[in-house]
Formats: sequence, structure tokens, C-alpha cells
Amino acid sequence: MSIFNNAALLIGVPLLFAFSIPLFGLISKQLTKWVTLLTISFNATFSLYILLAHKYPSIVVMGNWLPPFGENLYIGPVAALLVSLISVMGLLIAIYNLWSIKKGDVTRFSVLFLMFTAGASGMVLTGDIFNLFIFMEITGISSFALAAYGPEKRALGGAFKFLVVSSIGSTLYLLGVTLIYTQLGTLNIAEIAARINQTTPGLLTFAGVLIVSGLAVEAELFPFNGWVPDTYTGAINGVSAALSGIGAVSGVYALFRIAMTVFGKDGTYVSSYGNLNFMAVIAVLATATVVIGELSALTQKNVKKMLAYSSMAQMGLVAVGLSIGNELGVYGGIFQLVNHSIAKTMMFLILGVLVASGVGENIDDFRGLWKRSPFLSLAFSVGAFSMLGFPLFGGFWSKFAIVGASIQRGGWYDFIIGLVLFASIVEAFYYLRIVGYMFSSDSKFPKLKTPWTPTIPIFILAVSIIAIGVFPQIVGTFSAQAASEFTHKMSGYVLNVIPTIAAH
Amino acid sequence: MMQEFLQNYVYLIGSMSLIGIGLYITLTDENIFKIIVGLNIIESGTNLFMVAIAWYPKAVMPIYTLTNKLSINGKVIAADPLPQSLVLTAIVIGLGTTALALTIGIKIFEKYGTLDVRKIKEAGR
Amino acid sequence: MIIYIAALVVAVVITTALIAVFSKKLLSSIIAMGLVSLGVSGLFFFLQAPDVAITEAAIGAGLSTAIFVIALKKVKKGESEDEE
Amino acid sequence: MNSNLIWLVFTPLIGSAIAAILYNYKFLDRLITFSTFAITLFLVFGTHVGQTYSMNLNFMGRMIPLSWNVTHLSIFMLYISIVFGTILTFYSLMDRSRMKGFLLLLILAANNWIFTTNDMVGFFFAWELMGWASIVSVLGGRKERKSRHAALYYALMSIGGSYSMFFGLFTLWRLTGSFSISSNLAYLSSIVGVHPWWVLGIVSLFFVTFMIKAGIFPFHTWVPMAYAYAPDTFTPFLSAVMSKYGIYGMLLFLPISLMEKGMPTVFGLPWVNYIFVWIGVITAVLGTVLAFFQDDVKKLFAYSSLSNLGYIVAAISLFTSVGVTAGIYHAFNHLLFKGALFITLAAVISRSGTSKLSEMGGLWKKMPVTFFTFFIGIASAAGIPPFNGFGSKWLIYQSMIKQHLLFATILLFLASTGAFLYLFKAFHSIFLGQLSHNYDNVKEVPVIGQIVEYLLMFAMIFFGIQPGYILRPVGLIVKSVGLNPLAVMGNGYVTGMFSNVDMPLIGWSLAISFVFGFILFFISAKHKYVSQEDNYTAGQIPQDWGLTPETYQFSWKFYEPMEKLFAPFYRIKIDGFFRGLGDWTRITGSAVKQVFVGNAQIYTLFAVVGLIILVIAGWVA
Amino acid sequence: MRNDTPILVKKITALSLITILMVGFFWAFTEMPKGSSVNVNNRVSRLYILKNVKAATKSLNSGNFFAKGMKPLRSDVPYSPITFGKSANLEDGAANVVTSIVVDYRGFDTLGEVTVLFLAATGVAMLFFGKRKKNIIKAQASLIMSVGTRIAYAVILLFGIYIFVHGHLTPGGGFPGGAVIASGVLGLFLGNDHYESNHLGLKLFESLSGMAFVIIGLTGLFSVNSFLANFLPTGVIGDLYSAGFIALIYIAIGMKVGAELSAVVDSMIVDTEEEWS
Repeated sequence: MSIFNNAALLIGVPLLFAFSIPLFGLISKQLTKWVTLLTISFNATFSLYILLAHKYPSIVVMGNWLPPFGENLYIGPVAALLVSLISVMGLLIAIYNLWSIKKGDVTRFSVLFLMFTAGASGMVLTGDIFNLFIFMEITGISSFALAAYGPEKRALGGAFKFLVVSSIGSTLYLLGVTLIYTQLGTLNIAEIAARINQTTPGLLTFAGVLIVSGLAVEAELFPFNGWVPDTYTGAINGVSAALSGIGAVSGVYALFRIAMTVFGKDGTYVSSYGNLNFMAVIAVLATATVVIGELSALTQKNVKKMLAYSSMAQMGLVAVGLSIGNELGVYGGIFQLVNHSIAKTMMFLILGVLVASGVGENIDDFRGLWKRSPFLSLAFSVGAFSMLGFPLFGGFWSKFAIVGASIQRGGWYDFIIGLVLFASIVEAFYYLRIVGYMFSSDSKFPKLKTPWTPTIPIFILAVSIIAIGVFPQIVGTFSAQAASEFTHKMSGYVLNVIPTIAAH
Repeated sequence: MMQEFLQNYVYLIGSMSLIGIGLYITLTDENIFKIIVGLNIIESGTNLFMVAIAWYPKAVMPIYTLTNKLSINGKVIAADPLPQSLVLTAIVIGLGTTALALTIGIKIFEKYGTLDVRKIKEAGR
Repeated sequence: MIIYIAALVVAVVITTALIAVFSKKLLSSIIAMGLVSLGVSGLFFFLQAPDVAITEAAIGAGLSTAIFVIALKKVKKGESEDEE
Repeated sequence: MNSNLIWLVFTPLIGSAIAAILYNYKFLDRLITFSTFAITLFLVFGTHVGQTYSMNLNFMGRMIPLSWNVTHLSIFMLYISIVFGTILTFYSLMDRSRMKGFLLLLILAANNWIFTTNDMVGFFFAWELMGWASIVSVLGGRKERKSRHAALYYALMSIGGSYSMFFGLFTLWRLTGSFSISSNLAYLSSIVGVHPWWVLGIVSLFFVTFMIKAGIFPFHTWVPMAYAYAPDTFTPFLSAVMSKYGIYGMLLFLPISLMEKGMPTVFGLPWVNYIFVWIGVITAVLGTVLAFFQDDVKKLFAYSSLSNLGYIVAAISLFTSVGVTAGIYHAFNHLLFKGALFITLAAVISRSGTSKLSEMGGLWKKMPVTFFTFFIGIASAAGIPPFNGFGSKWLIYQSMIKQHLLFATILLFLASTGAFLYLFKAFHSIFLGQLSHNYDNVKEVPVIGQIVEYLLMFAMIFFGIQPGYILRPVGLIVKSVGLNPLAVMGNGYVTGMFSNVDMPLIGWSLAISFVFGFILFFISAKHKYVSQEDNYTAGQIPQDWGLTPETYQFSWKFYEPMEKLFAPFYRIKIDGFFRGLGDWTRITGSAVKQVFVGNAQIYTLFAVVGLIILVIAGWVA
Repeated sequence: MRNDTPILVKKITALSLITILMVGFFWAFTEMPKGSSVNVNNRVSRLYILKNVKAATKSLNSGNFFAKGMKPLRSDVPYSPITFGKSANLEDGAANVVTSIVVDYRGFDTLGEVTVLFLAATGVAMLFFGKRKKNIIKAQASLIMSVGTRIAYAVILLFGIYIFVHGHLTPGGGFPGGAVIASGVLGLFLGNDHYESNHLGLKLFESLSGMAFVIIGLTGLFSVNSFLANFLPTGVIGDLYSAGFIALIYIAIGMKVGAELSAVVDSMIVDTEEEWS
């Protein structure tokens, strides 16, 4: 156990600035966006420092009460990678927001966006099962408000759907946590994880069902994901990008932290304690998500809605990879999570730029985009190809690993991956259709004038997709460490938090 | 006998009934505000549940005062303060969610002109 | 002995919640919801949780109901404006 | 210095990056494409058989060995594909069609990787790379809507194929724990006697991929669309080089002799091979029959490609020395003549602006060099002796007869006859007949194009009369897959099972008879050139006969009687199956979409129902 | 389930689903310790009540805590009995154990909780952003009412402050205190026609108190090397000036919650018109 208390700044600094942004807002509204940007860039720098200087695994003790007695943050490989991802995505979207958020209540939007990023980071970092709920609520409330932002009325409808489903989800989660507390008398993830087999199996199963259902709302698994299409479509594009690039990341992380570390039983393939194997349950849900998401996206004419459904399906793919439960599968899942986050964020940002410059959201409006804006259409294609898992783009490696892992596992996972691959063909159809529309030349509209501010994040994201595609070890080394953390519950997590806890 | 049954179950039955009733409102009533009322009742039920698991017969309140001893012979006799503190948090979070939900509800009414959840959707999908 | 009173309060709370379900008027179900919160906060006293009881009474029963009523007023006003 | 194998892959990738950056400067883009091809060709000169290289890829947190291994087959394939690519890119320097140079270079990288790699990770990577690069290349043909549809169709087939291989390679990995192609193949052939069905299953996963890429019978439906609507300068590459990847893959897997134990045989062939022979024959016949009636010239030659690949598959599936020799030899010949034909077509289409046979005609006077190239090309394709298509077809027949597959041989003969018909149709409709006034201003292709055409002409004649230059390396390949190579008597001889053919002799005799024929033709000629209007209707199109300017052409419905004859066969629509699958998916998609009704309450209900299902599952468990 | 499902079908479905869910819950209850079988001595709360977490940490570091098949021995941790008004320099000085958990042992949760409320208030204000029209409550406020609410406001404010200042001694604390203050503000709105709250003041209060909370936390980080750690002496349990930084934090929380909830009330009660010009 190494203690790295300064990492509390990852939460503290955004909070401090979030509280002070209203004061900056008194000076100038535009200043608040810069404050958000700088704060998130501090977070990004610090988390990248943690990641690259290999400051993990370490814990952050809150209030000088060592775990399992107080609260703590745990910075493992997964957390380090995902916090960096979340912060960098947040930074890039904040750069985009500099340009896109001009009207309305800019100050409060900045606060909410900053806290959305910080809340997602907190969700990833925290080592306390109730603290996870708090951060879930921080992320949740800020995303409801962000999703409702904007002049269009569909934003409100989407936000309301998100709010209702998510409230039910968090209630279920809270009930599950309480049930576990009644028997174990602790809320620390590491201690619960080590002692989970001391609970009675019926209660464990029920609590697990409640917790998994509650977290599946955030992780966008069917049937808990009804809110996804409407919310993503309703929100302004920057927010949709943040929801899929940041919110979904933390949601899926929380789900698998609970399913694999808390309920998990170590083995060649991680399974879970209790009567029900939650990994298998999640695998089934995730497969349903992939298939339903891709099929629903197939006939969409609205590109934004298509991206929303696709985002859902991609989260399903991530969950499929993680739920296989061996190192290769988790590797693929985490890798896919990174790829999806990058690509989907980029595509939503591109859509935002296009919509702002007068191109519609319908697929017909994408005709001849290549002639009108070569950079944006090329970047969009890069994102689409990464989604489809074409080589030289990031998505190839993750899909490769996920398919490899599930075939390695065999059994009914062969069937699952068959369905997933079928869904991928469907996905290929609708993405390549957009690409085909973009590269046709029958557009009579003039060339687009792309503002340079939002092109910075898009350019960075596109380049990083190709960079990951060519040098997969950029992400691969970290996601391999993450895989070993997820699949080795005791040595990867519990013993790093509470070193003196005995093995089973 | 009756007393023991009540001690064991009455709060749990109460909280579960509240959760069930809240869920029922949420699932059946089409009015947005009514749905939020349902969510709030679910919230209350959850809170009651969490406090109920912290309590046992003859527990004292977890506050040191001149007359209130929390432990006798190394055995704690106070109600569990931890779930209570969690509930404190949950109540405040519930208020935040309610306020935001109501705001979104009002805004929906302003823009869609209705409070019926069935009508809050886009034409094409 | 106190548990019987508590059982009575639980019964009252459930009845109030059922009123919230079945009342046709929105305002009365909001009031019923406030009463549910109040009853629950009373139960918190029985459960030896004065902190929670105070908080629930102030926030759950008081402020949250007030916000509800304000919101309802706003919507009602909108409705009447529409009628005009 | 084995690392040049890596540079075979990286040079095109770097070139591709540069070309992509310079995409807006058309000529520079093409120039870089061409020079990269040329540099790669020089790199191939430095490659020799037996060269190996390996490096570790840090993947999945462990080291995945990537290995390269140059075999006889791979070096042969490398040479022919890169030489052809160089010629094609040289031609495309003057071309104005919308071929994307950087994509072609990506395909080149994939090409080099596929042919040299010895591990399935690299193979799959390169295969997918080639797949998407070619899909995007097909976009942006002259007819945009159609090329988009074609690309989508091709993409779905191709990606489906890739996923099939995905399954196969990971299944192998699960069994052996290794990605190496050679050791996996050795493993497969070691267990083929014990678990023949297992091996069959795994191999068929791979074969589906290869068949899709080569466009073999049940999966041929994408071929005509993609070939026809791809950019004109990309089609030659698609047809000549890219269809050979499938053949290469099949040749990799065929040596797993399914014949050994446990499998029933038909005509001395393992029944799987027998089925493949028939699949090849069906493809050949089908391609021919469908090619008759195409009005789009690129579609016509696409079906012709299909037919030729059918020949190749039929021959290599026999897996006898003659069969494999014939198959590889025909693969080379097909590459050469079909490449030449598609290049000339690109020239014709770029000049005339149409690909409809019924709109062309009489172009030979305007484009004589193109005309002669095309002439020699179709002569080769039809298998007329001095040119290069003859020897391989002859060997294919021999190999079929050797296995006593008489009926199949007869069908192949018929297909060859049919090939004469459609090739003549194309030849006549494009170059002979009367010149339309639309084409009065048509000029011959520029000098670069003419150089290429002369080169191709020379190659077709040279390899026709000197087949030994090809048969020797092919013999080495045959030897390396474990069969007895055919003896090569000399450069001019095609050595068959029953007799040898002295190609120069045939060539000279035919040339002499041609010369006599021409002399007679010119001496006795009483011919007169007339313009299109100078005929019995005097340029007036008789409306009351129901004729339109379009139908008032000699090449309109060229083989109408025969079309009626074959009409019943057209009802069998193979791509109906795939389209039905697509429709079904779309209908399911719109049905599934109804799940998301857009009502918060119902979404909550979903969540609760999901929760309850899980609760019940927990209860039951 | 479709959008236009008849209400009766919906009700029956919902009822049956909820019945199944409740049955599931009761099934879980059978295995849950409840009523007289609840044993706080098994739970981590025992350490919080007896304020011997430091001793437990010592035991943890020596490896005794998780001995015996990993069952933590929470009742074996040594403790010294706490007497109200006498015990001094405890690891946590609050007499109200709930407060000590909320602010000290699990102070990070509370920071998050404050943030949630802050975000909710921000969200409400953001959605109601626009040109302000007027107070929607058109009370024909009499003079008595208007004056009365003002006086009541002063009293309520004082009461709220009392609640949160004594949070570590008596039931209550920052959250109910803040809510009480907000209800005073609500009374002002109801009792006075065209009441305008001081937005700048609210904003300043909100921001500064929130920042104060974080800064107290950061002070802990830089002085005691742990975020939100208590860096002040704890004093005698039961004194007003005890419990170290708990009182400070609760004051910050109380002010913040009061300001936030007032802001929520303010933004909900005042009509606005959206501007997306």
C-alpha cells in the first residue's frame, strides 16, 4: 500500500473552482469557460502524470482515516487510465465548448460541465461503495441539467427520461448497498470484496441484482437503457459527446468494478459469488444491447440518433469484452472503451460543427460533404472506421482482442460473439452508408467555413485514433495492466488497499 | 410474539410498501409531476429502509449527552449511526433531484404544453 | 409498547401514500407526499435517528413540498394563461 | 538484411501517408503512388525465397510474434502483383478518374504483407486493411449512386468474410495457442485423420473468406457490381490482383490433404475437393452465361473474371501437379490479359465517356493502339494459341480429363465457347461497326497510355510464346507444396500430361496463316467505308418500327435469341438470398426500433421488468 | 408495452410487477439481520461510536484486525470509555456521532453531497435562465404579513444558524439548518409582493462557503497530509468549542445549503423568459 494523498487534488481542485466559477461569472461569462478549461487541463496533466510516471497502485486517504475505516480513493491501473481518458476527453470537449457555448447561461453550464468531468473521475477513483453513489449522483445531476440545456425542446424530453430512469437506478443501487451493509457492516469496496463470501447467498444474489441493475442504467445496458437514444439526440452535441465519451466510461467502470472486484471470484475466467453469475448475466444483457442497438440504428435517417444507438451498442460491446472475464477479454473491453470514447466524442463534435455551420442532421445532408469540408468528413470516416474495427485505426485491436477472448473462452460465448459480429456487419452497413454519402459529389452547396477552435479537438482525436491504430501499445500497455487488475481481485485491488487482509 | 414480529418487520414492511407505492405511481400515472411525486415516495421508502436496518429494540440515539451512554460493558447500545448519516446524504440528494426534475417538468410544460409523458417525444424516430 | 405506536404511524403513512396514488387532484397528492415525508420523519424519531428526522422534516416534508407547490403554481398559471 | 521484408510493408504505408497529404494535388498524388510502387518493386528484387523475419508486437500485454516467411508462391505472387501495379499506376499518371492513390498504396502494403506473412495476426490485419481500402476505393466511380451501392454490397460481403476468418483464426489459436500459419497448418494436417470434421469446419471458415474475396460461386454476387462501378483505373487492380488473394489463401490451405484418412472419395478425389471442383465449374459456366447479355462493358468483363476464377478454382481444387500448375499459370495469365483488357477499357471509357456497349462502336480507327491491345487481350482470354491464355486453359482441360471428370470438362469447354461469344460481342460493339458521330473527336490515349498498352501487348505475346519463363517458377511452387512439378522442356514449351506444345511453332504457323489471310483479304477486298447515316434508312430512324436512337444500334441486344434460350436460368437469383437477408435485417431493425417508444414511463417499466427478470433468475438459480 | 397502452393494462402490469418485486424483497429480508438481531458491534459504526478508529488502524497495521478467517474483530479493538463533558482530545470530538461520521469520518461524502445540491441549484438556475419577469405568487400581502415575515425571517435565520453551529452537539447540522434558512427566505417571498432576493449576496455566500469547505479540506491536505483531515484540536466532548474543524465545516455547509436552497426557491418562484438570441 502506497499512499499518494496529493491525488485528492484531482477531486479537490475541480470542486474548488466549480464553487468559485459563479464569482468568475460576475467578471465575465466567457472567462468561466476558460476557468473550466484550465481546471480540467490541470486534471488532465495531473492524471497523465500519474499514469505515465507510474504512480499507481496507490491509495488516497481521506480525512486521515485509513481504509477500511474511512473513505479512500484507489488509483489502480484502471483508474489511472480511465481518469486520464476522462480528463483528456473533458479537456477536448471544453475546448470545443469555448466555441460552441455562446448563448444561454454560460457560467452555470461551465460549472456543470466541470463537475460532470470531476464527478466521472470521482466515480472511477473512489474506493467506497457509497461514495460511488455520491459521485454517480454528481455525474447524474450534472448530466441531467446539461442534457436539458439548449434551445430545442427535445433536450428537455431527453433529460427527463434520463432523470426518471436514472433515479430508479440509483435507488436500486442504494438498496443493494444497504443490503450488503446489513451483513458485512462496512462500505469499503476492498473489505466487501475480500469478505463477500461471508454473506448469505440469497441476500448476496438479491443485493447483486439490485446493484447491477442500478449500475446498468449508467452503463447503458438493455433493458435499462431506454433513455439513451432520446437523451443523446436531445442534448446539444457537445453534451452528447461528453455523455458518450465521459459518462458512459464511468458507468461501465462502476458496473464492472462491482461485478468483478466486489462480487467476483478469481479464476481463469472471473465469475461471481452468489447463486447467479453476474458476469454471465451482464454478458447476456450486453449482447442484447449490441444487437438491439445496432439493429435500431440500421434504419435511422437521423445521423445523431444513429450515433446515439451506435453508442449504446458500442457500450454493449465493451461490456461483452469485459464480461468474458479473462485478461484478454478485459484488455479488449478496456481498449474498446478507450477507442469508443475517443471516436464517439469526435463524431459528436464533428456533428456539432456541421450542424452549427448549417448542415442538417439527416443523412441526406451528408451528401457531398467531402467536397464541402474535406477535413471534417475525413475525420468522421476515421471515427467510423475505428468503430468498425478496421486496421490502422484504434478499433481494430480492441475488437480483435474481444473476439479472440470470447472464442478462447468458447462454449456459449461463441454464440454471443457470433451475434456481436452479425451486429457489427449491420453497423458496417450504416456507417459505410454515411461514408458513401459523404464521398459522393452531388452536392450543390458551397464549401463550409470551419472555425478553427473546434477543429483542434477533432484533429487531436482523429490523429490519436490513427496513432493508436498504428501503435496499439500506446493504450495497450495500460489496458493490459488494467486487465490484470480486474481479473485478479485480491492482488490487483484488495491487497493494495488493505495490505493486511488475509487471503481467502 | 406480536411485538417481536412488529419489531422485526414493521419498518421493513412500511418502507417496502412506500417503495412499491411510489413505483406504482411512477409506472402508471402519466402526469410528470405525479411521476416525480412517485420518485419522492420511493426516496422516502428507501430512507426509511436504511434507517430501519440501523435500529434494533432498546437502541438509544447515537448522541453523547450527559445521560445518554452509548456503550455498556464494551457493548454498543446505540442505533447504528452510519446508515443515518448516509440517509442524511440521500435526503439532500433527493431534494436536488426533485428540484431539478420539477424544473425540467416546468420547462417541458412551457415548451410542449403538456404534462403527459406520452406526448413528450419526437415525431420521427 | 412504542412499537405499536410505530406500527400505527406506519399504517398512517401507507394510507397517506395510497391517498397520493389515488387522489385525482395533483395538489392533494403533493400534500399527501408531504405528509408521507412527515410521517417518515416521525418514524425516524422512533428509530432513534433525530438527526435524520430533523433533516427529513425540514427538507423532505417542508422544502420539497414547498418547491412542488411552487412548481404546480407555475404550471397552473401556464394552464390558465393558455385558457385565456 | 532480412528487414527489407518489413520495408515491403512500411514503404507503401509511408507512401500512402504522403499521398494522402498531397491528395489535393492530383498529379503529385499519382506520381507518389507510381514511385512507391516502383520502389517496392526494387525492394522485391532484393527478396529471395527462404527469407524470414520476425518481430514481437506488444499486444494484449504479451508479445505476439509477427513473422514473415518468403516462399516460392509468395515471391511469385509478389512479382506479378507489384509489376502489374507499377504498370497500372504508370498508366494512371495520365488518368483523370477518381482513383485514390493512397488507398491503392494501402492495398499494396496489405498485398505485400498477405503474401509474405507467416502469422495469422498479420494476415488478418492485412486482409482487413486490404478490405476496407478496396471498399473505399470502389466508392467514387463514375456513377456515384451505383458505386455507393456496389461498395456497400462489397463491404458487407467482405466484412462478413473477414469475420468468418476471424472466427477461424481464433479457433485455431484456441486449439494450438499459436498464431503461426505454418505451424497451424501442420497441426491441422496432423489431426486431419483423427478429427476430419473439425478440420473441415475450421478450414471452411477460412475458405468462405477466400471465396468471397475471389468471388466464387455462392458469394459471387458482389463481383459484377463492384467491378463495374469502381473507378475505371481501379477495376484492373481489383480484377487482376485482388481476386488472386483468395486464390493465394486457398493454395495455403489446400495442402492439408483431406484425402489421407477417413474421408470418402469421389473419382479419386476427396469429396470436399470434388465439391470445390464443381463450385469452380459452376462459377465458370455462370460467369460465362451471365456475361453474354451485359450491356455494360465493365460488367461483362467482371463476369468474365468470375468465369476465369472458376477455372482457376476448379484446377487447383484437384490438387494434382497438373491442376495446381494449371491453376497458378492461369492465375498469372488472367492477371495479365484481364489487366490489359480493363486498362484498355479504362482508356476507352475515359475517351468515350460511356461504358454502354450499345452506345459505342467503330472506335478502332480513332484508337488503334488501344484496339490492338484489346484485340490481343480478348484473343488471350479466349485462349487462342499464340497468346498467353491458351497454355493454361489447355493444361486445365488436361488436368480435368486426367481425373476423369468428363462432364465437368465438357461444361468448361462450353464455358470457353461462351467466352468466345461474349468477347466477340465486346470486341465488335466497341471497336468494329460504325462510328457514332458522338465520337468524331475522340483521340487516342496519351503517350503514357500508349507505352503501357504496347508493353502489355508485348507481354501477352511474349508470355504466350515463351511460357517457360512462367512455368519454371510455377514448377518451383508446385514442388514447394509437395507435388511433382511438371517438367519444363524449354522456354517455348508447355508440358502437358499427354503431349507438349511448342508455342513458338504454333505462333509462327498462325502468324504465317494470318499474313496469308490478310493478303487475300486486301487483294480481294471490294469493301467500302460508309458512315453511320449512309444506309438503307438514310440516317432516319424509323419511329414507327418502335426504334429509338438507343436501340438503333447493331450492338443493341446482341444475342437476343440466346437470351431467350437462357431465360429460365435468370430466374435463379443467388443474390436474392443475400438481398433477402438484408431486407430481413432491415425489417427486424425497424421492428426492434419500436422498443424505444420515447416514453419515460415505459423506459422505467423496462428497467423494472429487467430487474424482475434478474430477480427471478436469482431465485431460480 | 406501447405508448398507447390502455391505463388498466398498465395498472395491472405494474401491480403484478411490483408484487413480484416485493416478494423478492421479502425473500431477501429473511436473510437480513433485522430487529433484535441487528448487531452494531459487527459493523464499522462501533468504531465510530466508541471513537477508536485510530486504535483499530493500529490493530489493522499489525495484522490482528482481520485475523480469524478474515472476520474483523471490531469488538476486540481497545477503547477508552467516553464520558460526556470529560473526555478530552478524542480522535473526533463531536458528541453527535452522526455528525462526526458525516463531517469527519465520511467527510468526503458530505463534500460530494454539498456538490450535488450545488449542482442541482445550478441546474435549476441554468434552466430558468433568462429575462426575469416577476414573482408568480401574487399574494395580496398585508402590512402585518409583510412585516411579520421579515421579523420571522430574522428569527428563523437565527434558529438556522443555531442548528448548524450546534451540529456537533445536538441533532441537526448544516443541512437542516440551511433548509430552515431557506424556508425563511420562502416566507419572505410569500409574504412580500415583488420581493427581490439579493442575488449577488446569495452567489457570494454560495461560492465562498463552498470554497471554504474545499479550502478547509485542502488545508488538511497540506497540514496533516490528508484531504479533509482534522487539523484542529478536538477539545472536550460536549463543549461548543470542540470537535475541531467539524463546527467550521458545518457552518460552511449551513451557509452554503441555506444560500443554495434560497437560490433554488428564488429561481423557481420567479418567472423568466428564455433568451437564445
